[in-house]
Amino acid sequence: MEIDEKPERFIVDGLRLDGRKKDEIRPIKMEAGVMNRADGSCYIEWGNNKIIAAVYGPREVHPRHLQETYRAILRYRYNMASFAVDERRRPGPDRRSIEISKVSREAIEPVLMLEQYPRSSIDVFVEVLQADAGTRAAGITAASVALADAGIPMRNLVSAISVGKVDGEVVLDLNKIEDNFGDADMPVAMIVESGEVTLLQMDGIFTKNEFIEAMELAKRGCSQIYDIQRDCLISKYKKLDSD
Amino acid sequence: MEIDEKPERFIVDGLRLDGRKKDEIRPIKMEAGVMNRADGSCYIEWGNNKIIAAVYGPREVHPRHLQETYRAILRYRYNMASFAVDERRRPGPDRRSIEISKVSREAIEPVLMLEQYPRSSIDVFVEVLQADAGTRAAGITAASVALADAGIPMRNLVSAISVGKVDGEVVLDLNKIEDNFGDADMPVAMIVESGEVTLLQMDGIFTKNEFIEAMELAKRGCSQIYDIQRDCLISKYKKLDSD
Amino acid sequence: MEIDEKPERFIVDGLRLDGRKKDEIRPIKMEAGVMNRADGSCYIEWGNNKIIAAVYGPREVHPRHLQETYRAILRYRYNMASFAVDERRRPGPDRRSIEISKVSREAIEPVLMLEQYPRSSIDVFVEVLQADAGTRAAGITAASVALADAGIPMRNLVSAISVGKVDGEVVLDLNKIEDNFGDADMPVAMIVESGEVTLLQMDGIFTKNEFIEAMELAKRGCSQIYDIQRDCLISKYKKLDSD
Amino acid sequence: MSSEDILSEIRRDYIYRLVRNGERIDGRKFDEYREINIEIGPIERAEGSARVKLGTTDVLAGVKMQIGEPFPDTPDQGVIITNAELIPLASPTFEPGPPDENAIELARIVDRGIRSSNAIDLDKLCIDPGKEVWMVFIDLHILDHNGNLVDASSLAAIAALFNTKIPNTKFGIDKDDERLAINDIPIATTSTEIDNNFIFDPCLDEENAANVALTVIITSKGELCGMQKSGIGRIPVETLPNIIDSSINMGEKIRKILLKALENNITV
Amino acid sequence: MSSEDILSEIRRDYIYRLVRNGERIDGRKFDEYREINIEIGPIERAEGSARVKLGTTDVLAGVKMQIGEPFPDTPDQGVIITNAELIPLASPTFEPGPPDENAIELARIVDRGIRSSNAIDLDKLCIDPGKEVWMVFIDLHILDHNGNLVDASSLAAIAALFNTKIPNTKFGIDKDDERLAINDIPIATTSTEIDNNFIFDPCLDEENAANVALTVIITSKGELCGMQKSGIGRIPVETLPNIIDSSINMGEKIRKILLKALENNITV
Amino acid sequence: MSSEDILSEIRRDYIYRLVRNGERIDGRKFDEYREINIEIGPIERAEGSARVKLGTTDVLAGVKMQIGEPFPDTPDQGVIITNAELIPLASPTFEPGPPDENAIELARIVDRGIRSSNAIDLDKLCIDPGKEVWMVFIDLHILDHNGNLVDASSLAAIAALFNTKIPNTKFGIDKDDERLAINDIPIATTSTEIDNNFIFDPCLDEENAANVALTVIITSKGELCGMQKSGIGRIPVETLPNIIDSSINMGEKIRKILLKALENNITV
Repeated sequence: MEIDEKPERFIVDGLRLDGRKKDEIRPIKMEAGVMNRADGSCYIEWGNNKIIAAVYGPREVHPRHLQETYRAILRYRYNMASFAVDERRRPGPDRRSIEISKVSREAIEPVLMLEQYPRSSIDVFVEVLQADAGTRAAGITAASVALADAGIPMRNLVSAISVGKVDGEVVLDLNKIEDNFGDADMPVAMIVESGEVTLLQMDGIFTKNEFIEAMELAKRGCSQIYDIQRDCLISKYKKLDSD
Repeated sequence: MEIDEKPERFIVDGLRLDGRKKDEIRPIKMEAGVMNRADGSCYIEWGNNKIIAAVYGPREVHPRHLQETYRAILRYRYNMASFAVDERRRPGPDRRSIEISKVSREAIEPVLMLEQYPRSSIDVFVEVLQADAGTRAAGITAASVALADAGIPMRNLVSAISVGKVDGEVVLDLNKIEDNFGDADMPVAMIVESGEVTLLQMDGIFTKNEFIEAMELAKRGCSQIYDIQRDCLISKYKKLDSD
Repeated sequence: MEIDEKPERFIVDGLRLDGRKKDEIRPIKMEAGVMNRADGSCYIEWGNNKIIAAVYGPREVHPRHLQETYRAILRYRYNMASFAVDERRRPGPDRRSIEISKVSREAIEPVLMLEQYPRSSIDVFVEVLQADAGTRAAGITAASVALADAGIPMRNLVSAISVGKVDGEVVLDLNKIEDNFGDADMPVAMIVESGEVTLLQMDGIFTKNEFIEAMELAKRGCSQIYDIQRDCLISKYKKLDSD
Repeated sequence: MSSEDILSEIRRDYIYRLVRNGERIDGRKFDEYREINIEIGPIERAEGSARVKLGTTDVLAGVKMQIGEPFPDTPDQGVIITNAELIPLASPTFEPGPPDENAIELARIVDRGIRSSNAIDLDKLCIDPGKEVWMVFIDLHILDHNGNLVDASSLAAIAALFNTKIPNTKFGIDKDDERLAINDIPIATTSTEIDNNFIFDPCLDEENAANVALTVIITSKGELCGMQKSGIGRIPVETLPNIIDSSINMGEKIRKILLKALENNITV
Repeated sequence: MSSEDILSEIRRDYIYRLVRNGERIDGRKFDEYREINIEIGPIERAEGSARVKLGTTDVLAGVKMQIGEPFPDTPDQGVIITNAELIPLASPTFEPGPPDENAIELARIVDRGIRSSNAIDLDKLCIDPGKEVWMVFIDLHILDHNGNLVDASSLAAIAALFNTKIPNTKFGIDKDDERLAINDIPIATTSTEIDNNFIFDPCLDEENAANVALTVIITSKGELCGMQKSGIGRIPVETLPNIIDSSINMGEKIRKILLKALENNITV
Repeated sequence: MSSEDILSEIRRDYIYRLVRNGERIDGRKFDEYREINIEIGPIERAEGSARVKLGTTDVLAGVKMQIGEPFPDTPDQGVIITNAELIPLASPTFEPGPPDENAIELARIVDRGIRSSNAIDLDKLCIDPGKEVWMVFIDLHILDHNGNLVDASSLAAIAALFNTKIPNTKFGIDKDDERLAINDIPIATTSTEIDNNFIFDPCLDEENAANVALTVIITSKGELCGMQKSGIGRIPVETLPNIIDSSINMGEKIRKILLKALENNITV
C-alpha cells in the first residue's frame, strides 16, 4: 500500500504546506441544531474533519445502578465511522477512542452544572464521519455547542484546539501530515474566559520554552474558536426567532 | 477443498435431481414430546435436515428487567451445531442465525396468546443438528408443534416451507444443491387456515408472475406441512392415551 | 522457536535432574500479609513459581443478584500474568484458568464457614507471576494462608501438592520438565488432619497400585506443606506481636 | 401503563383513524414518499459515499475497499461485506455496543438487494484468482432515525457504490483508479400495515403504530430481487400482488431520483 | 426458603434415606448404570458422530476434521480440540452464551481421557511436518440433561471417533477416505457421594443431592487415564481404592456395550 | 450519603486543611516522593522485568518479545505494545474483566513516554524489513494500588526495558542474546491539585481528594516527552510553568534512583 511520506520541509517561506501561517487555523464551518431526534446537536467541518456532536438529556439513567443521588452523570462517546480514515477501521470502540472519550468527558464536565439534575444522565455522542488531524479538539468544540443547543445549564463554553511542532517551530492547529510526521502534538481545551485548561495531552518532544510558546498559541487559538462557537449559537437563535 | 458444483440442469424430463416433481416436498418425519427436560419438544427430519425444537415456559423471566407487565415475552433461539454443515462452524450465534431467530420469532408470535401469561417468558430453542436446505422453515414447523406439545395456548399452528426457482422454473421445497446454485429462494410461513403469511423472505430474482406462482406453491406446501404437524400431534396424544 | 526437549532419563542414580530425591519437595518460601490493600495475602515462591494470593472479604456482593440468603459466596480467580510463561499469553481468563479456578474454589470451600456471613462474598485472587509446574497446588496453598491472614473463619487449612510419574516411578512435586514430559501428573489438595481430599485431578497413566503409592506420597507431601503454612502464619503473628 | 405508553396509545389511535379516512399524519398519500435528498460523495476519504435523507431520516453510507482473500467456494470473485451501525446519536432507543438483531437485519436486507440484483460485478473484482480479490465494505452509519431505515439505507448504499472508485494506485496496482462497475440499481420499498392498508415509507410514528412491515426490493427491470417481512403482524396472501405493484411503481420513481442526483453530481 | 428449595430439600432427604437402606430412587444398585443406548453415525454430514443416552440423559457428539497448522512444540502431531455446548434446550438451568465453567470442565475431562489414553494416534494425523496436520474437532452437543453428563459425553466422544473417517478426498489429498485409527477406548465412570456411599451414574436428583463427584477414566488395559473431583465435598483418602476398583469394573462393562454397538453398526 | 461517603468527606477536609498549612498526611513536602524501591529482574522467565514500589503502591512490569509482522507504514521498525492490568487483587475497586478506561489510559500514558522519548530504538528491532520485526510487549501488572499508578508503572516499564535481553537464541536467530538498546530514560512525574497547590506523588487518599492530576514525562535531557491531564478539574494556565519546573527537577532525581538500582543489579 502506498503510504504518505514525510515531506522534506513543513514550512517554506514562512508558510505551511497548506498555505497557512504558523498561527493560523484551518477553515471552520459550524452549525447547531442539525439533528432531529437529538436534544441538541452541532455539525462541524474543520479542515477536512467532518464531525457531528449530539446530546441527549437530562434523561433517565439506564442501567439504573449508574444513577448518582446528587447529580447527573455525564457520558461521552467519541466514535469514528469505519470509513472516516484511509484504512477502514473495524466498527466499535478501540483503545484510542476509549481514552479520547475519557479525557473529552473530563474536558467538558467542569462547565456543566450536573448537580441540577440528580439521578439523570447527560449523554454526548461525537461521531467522526471524516478524520483529518485534531478530531478530539473538534469534537469537544462541537460537543460544547451541542450542549448549549440542548439547553443544558453550563457555566461557560469549552473551546479546544491542537498545537504542535514541525521543522522545530511551534504551529497552531496541525493538519494531517503535520500530525503524522511532526515533532510534537498537544491538544488543549480551555475555558477561554477564565484561562483554565480542561484538556491537556502531549506527545512528541517540547522543551519547556517551546511548551510555554505552544500554550500561548493554544490560548489564542481557543479564543478564536470561542468566537466561532458563539457566532454559531447566535445564528441558531436568530434563525429560531426569524422562523 | 472440493466444492460442490452447479449442475448443468436442475430439472431433467420434468423431474428434479433427487427425483421429485416440481411441487413435491421431501420426505418428512416428525415426532413430538421427544425430550425429557423441556416442557414441549419436536424432532423433525426433513430431507437431510435433522432438527430438534424445544419449548420452556411459561416461566419466570431472567433477567427481570425484560419482563413485560401485560404479556409474556417470546424468545426464539435458532442455533446450529458446529458439525451440522460441511465445514465446521464456530459455536455460538452469527449474523445469519441472529436474523433467522428474529424473523422466526416474528413468524410464531402471531399465533400465541401471550397476554395470558403476564411477566413470564416462553422460550423456543431450535437446534439444527444437521443442515440441508430449508432449516428455518423446518425449525418454525417443529417449533410450532413443540409449543403445542408444551400446552402453550395457540390460536393456530404455523406451517412453513421454502419455494424457489431453478432452471427458470418455480419449485417447491428446495434441496441443498438447488438452494446453493438456484436462481431464487423464498422461505414462507403461514397460518394455513386463514391464508396469512407470518414469515416471508426472498433472495434471488423473481418476476411478479413468478412470485405469484411461487406463493401459490408455498400455500399448497404449507397445507401439506400442516397435515403432517396435525398427524404428529394426534399420534402423540394417542400414544399418551394408550400409555 | 527452540523447544525444551524430553530428557533421556528423569532419574539418574536415584536422584532427579534437579538433584532431588523422589519424595522431596522443591524449596518453598512463604510470607503472609505482604499486600497493603487486600484483607489478607500470601506470597509464595515454590521452586521457580512466584505467586501472590490475596483475599478480600467478607464484603458486599456485586452484582447483588449473586447474593445468597444463608451464606457467603466464595469466588476464586486463578490468573496468570502475561509474562509468567515462556511464550507471552494474552491477558484474561482462558479455558485452563477457568477450570483451575473452579476446582481450586471447590478445594478451599470445604474448610470455610460461609454460613457465618450471609449475603456477602469472600474473594480469593491468585496471581501467578512466574509459572513453574504445580501452580494450582501452590495457589491453593497460598490462598489458604491468605484466608487465615484475612481472619476468615476456617475449620482447617488446605494443603496442596502435585505427584506424578517419570521413568515409570512415582515422584513428589513435579518440576516443569517432569510435568511437560512425564507420564502422569496428579495435583492433590487435602485437609491434612482429617485425611480428606478436596482437590483431585489426574492426567497421564497410573495403574491402580501406582495411584495408591502416589496418593500416599501426596499425603506425606501435604503434611510437609501444612507445616510450612503453619510456620508462616506463626511468624506473621510473632512479627505482629513484636511490632 | 406509563404516561409515555398512554401518549403513544393516543398517537396510535390517531394514526389509525386518519388511515381509515385515507389520510396520513403528514398529509402524504399512502404510496407517497417523504422528500428524498441524496448527497453524493460527502466523505472524500472513502472510496465512495452518499448521504440520503428521507424526510428527517438521515443515513450516511461509506464504501471502503481493501485487498483480501476470496472465499474458497468463489475463488475468482470479490467479496461484499455490509454492516450497519445504529449509533446512539441517531435515536434515544439505540444503545452503544455491537450490532443487535435490528442492525443485523437492516444490513442483511441492504446486502440482499445488492447481491441478488448483481449490482456489483463480483467477477471484475478478482485480482489474482484464489489469492487476491477486492473486498468491498459497505458501512451504513445511521445519523437520524425517523422511520424507514431500510429504504434510506438501501438507497444510500447503492448511491455510494455508484460513487465508488477502485483505489488501484493506493494499493500499488499498476492501473489508474477506476469507477466500480454497477450493473443494476436495486431499490428497496417498504410499506407498513395500518388498518389493513399498506402505506409506504412510514415515518417513525407510523412504524411504531404498525405491527408489520414488508420490504420489496426492485431491480431496474422491475423484477423482485429481495423481500423481507418484519414485525409480528400477519399479511393476508391476497394483498401481496397489490403491494408488489406499488413497489415496482415506487422503485421506478426512486431510481429516477437517484439517477438525477448522480447526474447532477457528475456535471458539477 | 422458596417452595422450590423446600421441595428439593425433601427430595434430598428422601434420597439420603434410601441410600442409607442400600436403595436408589430408580431401584438401581449403587454401581449400576441406567440403560445405555448408543447410536452410531446419526449425523452423516460430520466426519464422525454418535448419540448416547444414559437413561434420559442425551448427548450428541460430532467430529469434524480440518487441515491446520500444528503447535510449534509438536510439529508432527495432529491437534485435538474438544468443546462442549450446554445448550439451553437441554435444561432450564442452562443459559445461552459462551461456555461457562461447567461446560469448560466437562469438555476438558472428556479431552483428558482421550489424550491421556492416546486413543487417537496423533502422529498419524501429520500431513506435512511443521506445516499441515489434521485438526480433530470433537463437539459435544448436550440435548437432554438428566445427570452424569461426563460419562455420557465421554462415551459419545469415543464412539464418534470410532465412527470417524478422515476426509482425504474432500480436502484434495490423494488418498481414499480412511477410518481414523483408534488405539484405546477410555471409559469415564463417575460416582457421587451420598451418605458416605459412592453411587455410580447419578441421575440428576442424585447429582443435586450430593456434594461431590469423582470421575475416574479407565483404559482398555484397566489403568487410570484421568481423574477429576468435582463439587465442594471432601473425599476420605481411604475410600479411593474401592471407588477405583468399581470404576475399573464398570469401565470394562461399558466398553463392552460400546463394542457391541459398534459391531452392530458395522454389520448393518 | 452513606457512612463511607461521610468518612471520605471528613478525610478530604482533613487533607485540604493540612495542605493549606503546607503539610501532607504522611508528612512529606509537596514535591517529595514516597520511598522508591526498584527490584530489577524478579521474573527470570520474562525477557525483562522490574518491580517498583512507591511507598505501598506496587507494580510489576514484565517484558516479553516475539517475532511478528511490522505495521505497513513502518516496515523496518519493531513494534511496542503496552498493556496494563488493574487486577482485582490490587484494590477493592478493581474488577475482573477487560481493561477499562482507567487501565487503557494508564497503559497509553506509559507507552507515550517510551515512544516519544525514543527510549527504544525501533529501527534496531527490524529483522527482515516488511516481514519480520521484534514485537516488544510491555505488560504492567498492578499488585497494590495506593495511589500514583502512572509514575510507578512508567518507572517499572523503563526499568524492565533496561533489564531486557533480546531472545535471539530462543527464536532461532543466529546471534547471542543481547541487551535491548535503550536511548533515553523517560520519567513520569504526576502531581495532583489540592487547594490550588500541586502536590507530587499523591497517595491514594490525596488522589481521591483531588479533582485533577497532571502527568509530565521528562527525558534525560530535561525535555517534555508526554503530558496528560486526568480528572474533571481545571488547571489555570499560569500554574503550568511551575509544575513543569518541579517535574523536570523530580525527573532528574528519580532517574538517579533508577540508575543506582540498575548499577547495583549489574554488580550483583
